[in-house]
Amino acid sequence: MPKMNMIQAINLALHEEMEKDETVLVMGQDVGVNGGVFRATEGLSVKFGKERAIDTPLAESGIIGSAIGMAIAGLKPVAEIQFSGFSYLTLGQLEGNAARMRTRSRGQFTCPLVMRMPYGGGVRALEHHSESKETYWAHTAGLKVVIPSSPRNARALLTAAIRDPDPVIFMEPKHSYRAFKEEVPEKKETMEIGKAEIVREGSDLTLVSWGAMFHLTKKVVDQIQSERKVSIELIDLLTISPMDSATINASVRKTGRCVIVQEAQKTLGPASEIIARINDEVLMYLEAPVKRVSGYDVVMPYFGREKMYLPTMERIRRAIEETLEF
Amino acid sequence: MPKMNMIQAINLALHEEMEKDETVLVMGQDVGVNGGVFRATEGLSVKFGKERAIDTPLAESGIIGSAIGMAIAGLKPVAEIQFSGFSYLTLGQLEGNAARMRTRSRGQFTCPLVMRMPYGGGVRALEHHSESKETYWAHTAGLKVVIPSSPRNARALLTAAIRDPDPVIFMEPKHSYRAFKEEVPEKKETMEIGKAEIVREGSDLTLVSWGAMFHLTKKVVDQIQSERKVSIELIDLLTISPMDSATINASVRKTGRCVIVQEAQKTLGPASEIIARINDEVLMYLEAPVKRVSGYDVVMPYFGREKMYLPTMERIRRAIEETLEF
Amino acid sequence: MPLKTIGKFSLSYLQVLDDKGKLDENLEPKLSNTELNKLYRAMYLARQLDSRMLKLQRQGRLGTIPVCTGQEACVCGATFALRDSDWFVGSYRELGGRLMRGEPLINPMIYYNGYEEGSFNPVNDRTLPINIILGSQLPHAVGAAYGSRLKGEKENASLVFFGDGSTSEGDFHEAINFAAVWKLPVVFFCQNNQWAISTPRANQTHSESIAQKAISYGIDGIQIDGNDVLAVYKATKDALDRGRAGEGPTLIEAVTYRMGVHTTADDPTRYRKNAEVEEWSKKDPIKRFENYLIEKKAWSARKQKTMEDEIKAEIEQTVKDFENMTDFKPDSPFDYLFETETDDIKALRAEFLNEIGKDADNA
Amino acid sequence: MPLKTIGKFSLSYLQVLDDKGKLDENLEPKLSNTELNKLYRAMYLARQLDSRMLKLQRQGRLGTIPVCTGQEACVCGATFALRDSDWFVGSYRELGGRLMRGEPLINPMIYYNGYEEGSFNPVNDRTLPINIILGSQLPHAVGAAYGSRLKGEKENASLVFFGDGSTSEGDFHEAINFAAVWKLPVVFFCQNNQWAISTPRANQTHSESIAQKAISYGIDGIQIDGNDVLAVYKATKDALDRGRAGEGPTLIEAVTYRMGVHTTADDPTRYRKNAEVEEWSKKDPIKRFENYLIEKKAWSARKQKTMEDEIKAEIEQTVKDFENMTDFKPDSPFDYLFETETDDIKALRAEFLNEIGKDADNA
Ligand SMILES: Cc1ncc(C[n+]2csc(CCOP(=O)(O)OP(=O)(O)O)c2C)c(N)n1
Ligand SMILES: Cc1ncc(C[n+]2csc(CCOP(=O)(O)OP(=O)(O)O)c2C)c(N)n1
Ligand SMILES: [Mg+2]
Ligand SMILES: [Mg+2]
Repeated sequence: MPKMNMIQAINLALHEEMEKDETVLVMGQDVGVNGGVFRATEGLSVKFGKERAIDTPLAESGIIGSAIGMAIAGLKPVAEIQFSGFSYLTLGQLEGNAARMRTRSRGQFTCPLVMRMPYGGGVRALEHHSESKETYWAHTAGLKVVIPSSPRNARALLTAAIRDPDPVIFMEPKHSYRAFKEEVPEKKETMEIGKAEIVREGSDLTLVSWGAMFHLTKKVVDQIQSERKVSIELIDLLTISPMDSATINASVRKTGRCVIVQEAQKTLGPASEIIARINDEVLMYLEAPVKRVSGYDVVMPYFGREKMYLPTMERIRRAIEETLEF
Repeated sequence: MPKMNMIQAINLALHEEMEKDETVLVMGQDVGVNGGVFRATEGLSVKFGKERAIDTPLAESGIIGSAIGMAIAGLKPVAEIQFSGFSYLTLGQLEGNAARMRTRSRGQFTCPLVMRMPYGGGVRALEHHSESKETYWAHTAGLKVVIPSSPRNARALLTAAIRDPDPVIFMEPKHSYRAFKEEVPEKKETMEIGKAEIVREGSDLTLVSWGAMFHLTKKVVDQIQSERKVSIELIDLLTISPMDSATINASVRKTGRCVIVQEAQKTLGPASEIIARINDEVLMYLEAPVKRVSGYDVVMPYFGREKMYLPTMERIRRAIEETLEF
Repeated sequence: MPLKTIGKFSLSYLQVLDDKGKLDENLEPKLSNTELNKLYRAMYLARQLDSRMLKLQRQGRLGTIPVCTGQEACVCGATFALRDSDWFVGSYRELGGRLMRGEPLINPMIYYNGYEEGSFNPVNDRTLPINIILGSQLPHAVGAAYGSRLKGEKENASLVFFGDGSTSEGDFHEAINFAAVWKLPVVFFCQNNQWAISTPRANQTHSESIAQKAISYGIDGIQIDGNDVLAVYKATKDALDRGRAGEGPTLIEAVTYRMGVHTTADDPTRYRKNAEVEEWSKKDPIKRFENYLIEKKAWSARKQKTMEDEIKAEIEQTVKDFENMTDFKPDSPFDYLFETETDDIKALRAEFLNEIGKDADNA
Repeated sequence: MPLKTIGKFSLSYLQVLDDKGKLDENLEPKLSNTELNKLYRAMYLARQLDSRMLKLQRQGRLGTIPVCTGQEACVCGATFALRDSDWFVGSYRELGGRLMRGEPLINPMIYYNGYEEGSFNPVNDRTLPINIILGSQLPHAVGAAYGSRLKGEKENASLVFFGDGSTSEGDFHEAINFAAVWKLPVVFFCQNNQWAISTPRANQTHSESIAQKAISYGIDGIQIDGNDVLAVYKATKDALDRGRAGEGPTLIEAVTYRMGVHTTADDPTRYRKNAEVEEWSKKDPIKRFENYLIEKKAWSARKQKTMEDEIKAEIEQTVKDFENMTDFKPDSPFDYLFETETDDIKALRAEFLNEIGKDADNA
């Protein structure tokens, strides 16, 4: 099994699916000749031609709008938005058309498209290059929202997203693009969209996280567990919508305590929905309030201050400790 | 005190503020000569001229983008988006610029603009004319989100929104536009943005709602209270962001039970955040899970089925009863 | 010369049959009488259905409807140039064209009565449903044409309709730019009916014509008499042919007029003069075409009478069928959210069915 | 004639000083030697600061920076035509212009070191900060011009910069259309530097020029040699004058070249040929302008030397000041969210300060 980083794993999934299914194509700004600004689409234009690795003009709504048309015509476009901060320009097309085409046409037309994009902070990038706005998409019925956390699950989930018959927003934690390598099976692999993964079982506290925050969280858990006897159940959410509250709630029912770590701003970030669903189903099992470690409700600062505004290991640790001791 | 409906009250606030402050103007599709498709801007173009009641070309991003420029130049544009379903085209400008201009320029430039728009269901309108997507804006730090529920508070809150030195999204429950009349004081009146209103005090259960749902909720409360001895505290949220969780939480601390009624889809609607904040502060006072009565996580159907997909009095009643009896 | 001219562009206007009934035989499209009759019938049917639906609406049996009266030459003439395998991408003011694509007469009634069932075209699966987000349909036409080409269906073109107002949207610009760069067979058909609700064409854009916007993308553009169905057919056919031949997209501006209300929620007396409407009524596309056919001996009073009776009967039968429709599955929004029902949706559907079962209001 | 020509448009190209140094005296703008020297100095300063910042970036002392080398004639020439009371609305590739608007040299260093403090121009409050959402700045320029006009400052115009790539965005279209309908004094200045990251101009749009897009809005458009600062100044000045006289907006396409990387995160060898870069280096705008000044006896080797020394010293002093800067208030994002702190923000700020107080990582 070759070791690779997340960018390579994404690139692999794209290669595999384009090889397997000639209706799959990639499109976006600089995805062709240049191979994408992060090199996620490297090599595709040489291998599959410019008609299937399309360098588009610079227009996000046009990219997604024409991807919708392609999907309607039977293609499976994988559109890259260069940074998620530019994806808000596509909300009109996605909410107004992609998410609704199946409903509107009673199944006559569907939109099996993927919108891929790097999101999140931590790479010292310019303004608009560090936001985590998964809520916009998760609050849009008709879209699925997937966030991988590792090379292996990135490859498997992207494969699943491409094969999915409905529109999928695929948000890639850019901080994790080259952060570490992992073994990725030679054999094609998919994972079910809509399932959280219990990465480590535990009985004292449930920890939910996703994307780049998952690693930070895991590190803290490792530290704490090496220091004291406590058993933490670690969940990687993987799909934001549809949300796998069954897995989370079963865990909370067992542990009675829960901490959620998200990069998104606090108000109406995914953690709010997780808490609401805990409230719906397992409130009476809670022994402490669910704790959110999240971004603040401010405009994400330029990168000089960015680190202070992202969850830190210290903040996660304190949240865990306070929740355990509540 | 004259009695008027919500459209008249909005029209009044616009007249008053344009009279008082010559930097205030209205702009949008059909807001001038035609007085707006709901007549909210009726008479303004005759009274204040076409330069201050601007019929714009048909382009939402252009409307908000140029409103941002006007605001930077010292005007106070009140931009109308004809229906909230078309406002998603402005997310790029609002998230990318309006919400950030103060932060970006360290206060050198500000965006005192208002984006007004009718939202919500119940008027048998075409596709895209019935959504409740306050979450998109409330999840965008730097924006305030206000939803009036009656003629009087619509007039007072719109006045406050226009005077606010920061961008305000003003969502008007179109179902309430002409639903009823109310006395609106002759004297100018404002209300503080960011404050919920306890419309009726109570001790057994807290009911939170806003917009058109507030009236449905109030009717149910009236019915229930006429039938049995129960004391319900009824809260009209009025501002979605910043959210007045202090008022809600103080109420829940007292009642121990809470029901929230929203038109928005369930996942990541404002109720999720209300629940998360109850969890943060007063979890241990809860005697029952907080109940959400909300839209479903589906694409809002065309109007033939719409009524079934909006909260009904029956659903609200059952939620209250189940919560009381929990 | 340092201040030199580096580009020259010109813009043409096409009219085949003018409002006085004068025909330019050189430009006359070669259509058989059968074809001409079919086209005429389509225009006539659209007009009748429109006015019948307007009545239904006024009686409270339909919701808000847009009215297409006066624009029949545009939608029918352009659609007539299309093949079934081409993409028809519309907005909401193409009733006649949609019917030509095989949409059952009952569909618009179902649609404007608030049910998605009216959006499904059982006959042609390359006709996109009504799209209300103005301008947002343009990129779909572009993508669909791209899709067909990539799949080897190189002859398939797209025809996309939109109004003068919609040309102001960013998606108009982005879509045409993409189509031009990709050299796709897309015909961008603007029904310039002079108004976008209350906004007159002159306040929508400062250019002398909409057709000249083609220059911005380096593509062909033409302005045509949109009430002259022969011009509409010819311009669209030529544009489609050029597109199929690999010569890229065309922007057609069809100059026409919205004879009625914007929608039944609108009151045009607030913003436009009756005199203007009267002036345009003299240019009626159906009347003009009828005269041409009679002149050509391709039509007669007798044929007219037969057709009128047939269409009337057909429409009245449809109204009856419509009024007898009751079977709208309450939970179908759950059916069409995703191909495979998620656990969330399964649970919500159960909740929904439980609610409406209990709830007398909705039974 | 039913197929008749209804519009004719033409497009001009302006060059005052060609790449061989040949001057068209009829077109030469009337600028004093002092003015010319000032303009030359601005261009030179921008070039030097750019290359100094590039070094800082390569040493890891700055984050990602865009490089403006080769485009100095565009930004400096156009800005030179502006009054202080006019609106300067930029994207991110206008370093020279921003400095001319009084921005301290240290600002771009602070900005590219990741602090909003670098976005604040203490000298001119009609210079909008760097805007990264491509195309989104165009409507701001339109609104600002509208604002000035409504407030009675009728002479105030807007100058807005953007790249060739940005012309594909919907906001480009919407903004120019609004400005044209409103007849506002806005100069839309496109720095067509041939590339949008890896996308060449020819793949961005199918039109022969960007200037011809003006025709789409019924406004003036002109293509100019963007490496000829005299042409840039003249075209911009003329456009501003027309705008102030109530003649509406102008679209200027300045043909120039991005000599360096897109940003320091980019590797242009992946997508463009070195030969192309070499070809363009012969058209260097600073060199060309210097020769003109020397020819005109408005400049000398001695002056050059003095200026170089001064600028070098100024930049080095700035780098020192920059490296000594430490005072970045951690919680300033809370200060600038709203004018009045909300309860929510007050609580979050307290939480934040508490966190960073406890957290050694961030101390
Ligand atoms: C994006 C968007 N903005 C606004 C509207 C509201 N609206 C519906 S029709 C209309 C006018 C459309 O004018 P035009 O494009 O000329 O088409 P016409 O109605 O004349 O056929 C407006 C503003 C909409 N449907 N979509
Ligand atoms: C809306 C938006 N989409 C994408 C990007 C990412 N991006 C940054 S610069 C760039 C290319 C810009 O090209 P151009 O407009 O020609 O300006 P130049 O960089 O050549 O000066 C892209 C795609 C962005 N900043 N904003
Ligand atoms: Mg129109
Ligand atoms: Mg460029």
